Amino acid sequence: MAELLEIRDLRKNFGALAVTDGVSLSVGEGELHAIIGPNGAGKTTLIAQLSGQLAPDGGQVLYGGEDITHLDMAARVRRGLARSFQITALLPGMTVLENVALAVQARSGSSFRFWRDAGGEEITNAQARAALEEVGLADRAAVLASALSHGEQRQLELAVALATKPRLLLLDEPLAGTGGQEAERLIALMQRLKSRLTIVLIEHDMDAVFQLADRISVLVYGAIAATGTPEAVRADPAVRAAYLGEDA
Amino acid sequence: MFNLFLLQLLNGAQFGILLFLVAAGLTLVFGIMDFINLAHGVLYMVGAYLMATFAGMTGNYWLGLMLALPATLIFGLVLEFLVFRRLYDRSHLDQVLATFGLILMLSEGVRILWGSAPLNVEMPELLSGSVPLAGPLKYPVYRIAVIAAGLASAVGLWALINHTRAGMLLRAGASNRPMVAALGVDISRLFMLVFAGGAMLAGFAGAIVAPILSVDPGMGESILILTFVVIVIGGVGSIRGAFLAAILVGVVDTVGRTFGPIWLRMVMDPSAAAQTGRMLAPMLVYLLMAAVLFYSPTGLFGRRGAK
Amino acid sequence: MLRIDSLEAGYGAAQVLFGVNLEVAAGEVVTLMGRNGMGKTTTVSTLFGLLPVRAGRIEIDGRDMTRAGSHARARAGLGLVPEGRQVFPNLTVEENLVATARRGGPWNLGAIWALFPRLEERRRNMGDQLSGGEQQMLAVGRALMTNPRLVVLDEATEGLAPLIRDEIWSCLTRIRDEGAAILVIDKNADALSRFADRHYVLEKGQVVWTGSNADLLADAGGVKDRFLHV
Amino acid sequence: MSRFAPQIAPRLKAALAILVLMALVPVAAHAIGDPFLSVIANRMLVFAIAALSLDLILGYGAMVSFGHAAYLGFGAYAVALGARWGVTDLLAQILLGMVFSAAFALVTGAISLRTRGVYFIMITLAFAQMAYFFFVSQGSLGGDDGVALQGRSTLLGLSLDGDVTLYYVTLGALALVYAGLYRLTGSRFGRVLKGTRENSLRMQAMGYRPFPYQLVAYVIAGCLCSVAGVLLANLTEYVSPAYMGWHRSGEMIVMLVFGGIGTLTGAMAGALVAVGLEEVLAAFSEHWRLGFGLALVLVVLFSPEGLTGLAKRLGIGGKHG
Amino acid sequence: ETLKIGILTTTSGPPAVLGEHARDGALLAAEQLGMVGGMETEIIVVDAEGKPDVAAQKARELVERDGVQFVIGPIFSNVMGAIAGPVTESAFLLSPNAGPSVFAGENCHPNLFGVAYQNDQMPTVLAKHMNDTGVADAFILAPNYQAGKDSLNGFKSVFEGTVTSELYVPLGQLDYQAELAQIAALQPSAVYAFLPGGMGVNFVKQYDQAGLKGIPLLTAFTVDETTLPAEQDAALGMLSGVNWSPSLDVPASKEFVAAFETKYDYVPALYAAGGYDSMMLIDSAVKAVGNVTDMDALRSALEAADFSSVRGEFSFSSNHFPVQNFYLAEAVKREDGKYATQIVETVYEDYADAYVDQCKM
Ligand SMILES: Nc1ncnc2c1ncn2[C@@H]1O[C@H](COP(=O)(O)OP(=O)(O)OP(=O)(O)O)[C@@H](O)[C@H]1O
Ligand SMILES: Nc1ncnc2c1ncn2[C@@H]1O[C@H](COP(=O)(O)OP(=O)(O)OP(=O)(O)O)[C@@H](O)[C@H]1O
Ligand SMILES: [Mg+2]
Ligand SMILES: [Mg+2]
Repeated sequence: MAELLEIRDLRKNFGALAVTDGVSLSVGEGELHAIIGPNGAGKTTLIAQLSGQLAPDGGQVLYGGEDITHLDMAARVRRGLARSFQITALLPGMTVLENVALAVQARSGSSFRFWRDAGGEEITNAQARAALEEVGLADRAAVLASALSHGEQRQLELAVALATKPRLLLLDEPLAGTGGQEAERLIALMQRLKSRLTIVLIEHDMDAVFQLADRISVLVYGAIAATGTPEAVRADPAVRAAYLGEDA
Repeated sequence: MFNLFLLQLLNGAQFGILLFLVAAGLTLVFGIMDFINLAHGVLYMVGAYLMATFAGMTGNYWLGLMLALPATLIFGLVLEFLVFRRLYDRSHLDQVLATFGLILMLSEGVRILWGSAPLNVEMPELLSGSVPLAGPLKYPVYRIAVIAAGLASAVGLWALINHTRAGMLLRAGASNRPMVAALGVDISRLFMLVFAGGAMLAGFAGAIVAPILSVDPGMGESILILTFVVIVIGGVGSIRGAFLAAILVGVVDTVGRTFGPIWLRMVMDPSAAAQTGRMLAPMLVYLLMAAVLFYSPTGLFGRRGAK
Repeated sequence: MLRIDSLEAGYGAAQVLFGVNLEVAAGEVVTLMGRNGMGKTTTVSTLFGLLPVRAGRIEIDGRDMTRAGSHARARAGLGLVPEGRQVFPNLTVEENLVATARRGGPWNLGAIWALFPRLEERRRNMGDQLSGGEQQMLAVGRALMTNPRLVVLDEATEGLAPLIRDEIWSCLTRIRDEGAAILVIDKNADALSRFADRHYVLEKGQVVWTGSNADLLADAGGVKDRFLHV
Repeated sequence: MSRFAPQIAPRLKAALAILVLMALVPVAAHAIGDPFLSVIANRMLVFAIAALSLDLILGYGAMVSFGHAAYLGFGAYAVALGARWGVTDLLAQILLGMVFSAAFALVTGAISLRTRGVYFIMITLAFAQMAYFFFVSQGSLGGDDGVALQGRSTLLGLSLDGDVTLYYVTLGALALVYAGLYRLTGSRFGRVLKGTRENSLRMQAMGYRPFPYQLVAYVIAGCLCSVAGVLLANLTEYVSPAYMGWHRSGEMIVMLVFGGIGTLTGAMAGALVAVGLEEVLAAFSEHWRLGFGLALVLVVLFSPEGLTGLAKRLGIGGKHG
Repeated sequence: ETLKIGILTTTSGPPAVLGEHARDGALLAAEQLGMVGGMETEIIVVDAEGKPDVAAQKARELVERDGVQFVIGPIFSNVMGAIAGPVTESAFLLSPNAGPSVFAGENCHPNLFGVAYQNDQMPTVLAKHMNDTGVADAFILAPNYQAGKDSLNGFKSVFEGTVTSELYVPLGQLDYQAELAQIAALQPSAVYAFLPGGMGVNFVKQYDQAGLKGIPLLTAFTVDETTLPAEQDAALGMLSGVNWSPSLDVPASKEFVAAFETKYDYVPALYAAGGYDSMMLIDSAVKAVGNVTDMDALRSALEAADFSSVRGEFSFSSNHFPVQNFYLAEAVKREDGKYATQIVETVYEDYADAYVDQCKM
């Protein structure tokens, strides 16, 4: 398996707190790599550094062999690296379709077009609808994003990430706030996506993690405590004590 | 020369404290409650006019002050009841529009009631002397009282905001009012009281400066922008920031105005220096603000990610 | 202690609740279930006065609270862990906890620190400088600090690590044992069925099923399939 | 063609109705024997252009500029300087004004865009005040007193001395600006701008760099506002720094919010009504500010989206006002 | 045929007080006259709002729509620039206050009359007084705008002593501690200041409070009946240059002041006198001509200035700006407790401004 993402000794401090404390990790092309760990372990912060939202204090991020440590978010997205947010970040005053269409637009030609009606771009809209279809929000396309229920917003969050046509998808708790049927649907979606692209998945829903992940890394206090197959990680007593609890 | 420079530094600082005194009510309402109140200037003006009226009526400064303060408080309560409480949850722009409307109404109201000519407020006997200061310059005792009032409001506000539960609730309410209410706090009442308190502080400032500044229908507008500048340079929501910014503005304005032309003359010929100096002097405060925000986009002590 | 009667509410032109009936007795754990967008959060918001009641009635301890202000309802004994955390970003962790705290029960700072040691480590952090899960803990802690007699938790375990989630469940059991009532909304139906007394299922703004825990476990009427798809 | 066409059309219709109505003003004014009405209405049109330009950044880009009047001033001074340099053609002066404005907006915008929210409000104010004081200190341009123009500009040889001619030229400019902004806000660029208004972080995570879009919008808004300045100078035949003080910037925001931000028709209507209302009230009483202020307060309290909201409630202008 | 007169001054917003004086003065004259110029009279009062563009439009409205033959106004020189053009095209503009030098010089206009004074004259009055009393050195300051610069330049053109320091303060400045410190440090023989409106009030009060009254403060447009209600005792004894003061010993003036105070209950300042005289001037011209259509005749009649001015002797130079006496006035508290300026000395007699030669008309 060729490595698509390689993290070398990444470091980030907030004041005295080492949130990312020398993380090294590699994710192969096509792999679904889950990152789990206690709350506040630094998972989201790690994603933020991979996506370019935060600048690391030290270390390197390689993507497809290229050093992207100092690229900004937009440049990384253009290289096919997309993320979803744990704390929902949408465009509340725009419709669900527009939310996704904007993501499509970002990857299809220049946005410095001042005259033609963007709402009428059929190709863009079609791609956006396809992404909505995948997450199960197609019938909500014309609703304002702010009028979605929390769970629906979580679904939209994923649709937007998908619409940027990523090669590497960084998902920060995509299942949080969705339950029952919707959760199953999203798990099935990730199962399908697995064959098409590489995914780094942060999730506290252990059923989903063990079902989906090829490999799992456990992050504790900013450092990788264990990496391995789902079975190995589940069996690791340290992981059980620090994170899973007894009944997992 | 050096003595004069020190003296001007002091003058700048005292002007800064005076600015802070006027801005104090606004730090509460704008800085903490996150409400853009353009009408702060007219509240300040109303305070001064009430002071002029009551002091004139009673013939006594202190009695006038004792009457003017509750009067501005009541005025603040009435305004809050009629207008402001409907605006807390609205956008900044709605607040701008409404308070702009209030400026027009209140300043016209003041003109109708009191006329356009400036009014006088007699200084109290107790504070009217002056103390000798460097050389022939005497320093008015009243100004020392103004400085004391400014410092007192700074300390008082700082303690209120950072070290009382009311302060916490205010900050919490500014970011998410419904949530505070849902946790069992009558945030509307708190906001009402604090708003009225802010109005009273504005009125207090107006009443205090009335004996040294002109009480006229333009007094609120001329200082309005400066008070916002002070708060923004300091960083919205920071009392400490507002206080330091006020002093900074006072010093830069005063020292730049008096020494700018001299310094410019060192680098260019006198007539060009005079010309440039004259152009730059009124810009100083704005240059300062632009520079601060350039290097620190949320002011000196503003919170990262804050609005 | 709580009775909701034919409650109707909505946003702007859109009505969301169409006559919700719900009751919670003292010392009882009740769940509100339903798929995304069925009106669970809307019910909670209306209960707390964050949305106006369009029709129907809300009673707390037999007192009509339909038109009361949010704070009055909370003071009547309701505590809220809102959906989406909604911690105060510009307050420190500790300030978040004490700002709205009320005495008169077992919960104080020490008890919260004991429940969530992680929060104590971060006590000087601002609310928005917390991880998602830490914010969630803070939201739970903040509600507990008001020492409520009825705790309403809207997706309170979202984003929490399994261990912490278990902590919260056992904590809720403790609260219940101390005599408080609980109304809980959670995606984690299995955990709920472990300690809840009764359940309500919402579908399109109406209660379509209600029953005891035993009914749910026995899946009387195929609730899970029909309304929850689990 | 567009999915959103049915929603947008009523808004466009309302705008067309307004423009047609305004086109009839000189005719009506003549009919009722009060040709001066068109001079008053001309001022309304000028500020409608200014308000529209501000709406692009404020309404669509959430960049609340408290210094927009500076561009009104640049336009006006372009006329004064143009006339001095022998450039009397309106189009050339507009070009000149746009060059000044673009240069100023590019530099100050790039700096201002480092900040957000109220900080942005205040830094734009700072730059506009610097521009204001710059012109106040220019003795050769009359400084604070301003300069009277020798006459109005010409448009491709056509004299604009006639009030009605100038009126229709202004109306034409307004229509063009409206049409341009209408297309722009519906275009890809406009969508990105709106997206940045809603959530800049989200836009970055989609692959956009907000800065260039915001800056370009800022420059465009400045340039368009300078057109209003050029026309204002022609209308008053006088140019003064008073056109660019913070009061003016504030009034422009007020007009816009009064009409309802984020909809072009609202911006246009806001300026027209606000300027017209001032005119009417001032004719009644020297205390007109009382009434004007009251009108503003009432609109905010009872119609959250300004006139647009009012129109919506009365069922005019469709869902999106 | 009716006589139509527009009064266009800023009567709203913060700086309204000067405009109100001028307006009230003009209206008082009209009321006393009943029929101004012996004709049916219509007076239209409009507010310039202090905004040049608004004023320009209002001016055109007056002239083009209402068809006024005369406009009395404005107060502020930036408004003057905006309305001079539109008004003088077809009507006469009579300024009760503002008179920037360009309008007395190169931009003088046959239809424009500066009824009050030319701005630069006032500072020269004080400079001459200083020369006369042997003041060797003076500290001068003014706000940083056109009128301020003109004022200080006017002063310097006449003052024979040395100017120890020439300061420009930002317009609208509130606190003068820094300037007062410099004055105290330099100990000049006298101070000249031009600080109109609220600035003047602040400066005068603070000057007094800093204990600097030992150094004579001579001002123009800084201590007058519009600011004295606020300055009160702080200004007592301060000297200013005036072309008229309520104390002027001229019968017409005495009558005017008495009538004015009865009607409006405040002491008129020289702006009120300017407004009053403007109306009286119109009256005289229209009476002389007998109609309002013959512009040339009206112009000649205006130039003749054949009316009883509250200033006594009064005539126009060829540039339509006055030739009149200028006085030194002291701020006093009158017996009725009100504050006013009182003439102490005539500084110039029949003084014309310096721009006459530049005016070609
Ligand atoms: N602010 C809003 N404006 C308009 N409609 C809204 C708003 N919030 C929610 N809705 C709508 O109300 C309905 C119910 O939403 P609610 O949030 O109560 O659902 P929920 O049951 O809590 O769902 P979830 O499990 O996803 O949180 C949804 O259809 C949603 O689209
Ligand atoms: N801006 C900040 N300043 C200071 N500390 C911060 C800041 N942002 C995050 N932290 C701290 O860094 C730690 C890691 O946060 P992060 O969001 O990465 O955790 P996480 O692993 O994603 O947790 P969760 O599972 O709860 O989402 C937390 O303890 C948090 O309090
Ligand atoms: Mg996280
Ligand atoms: Mg919900």
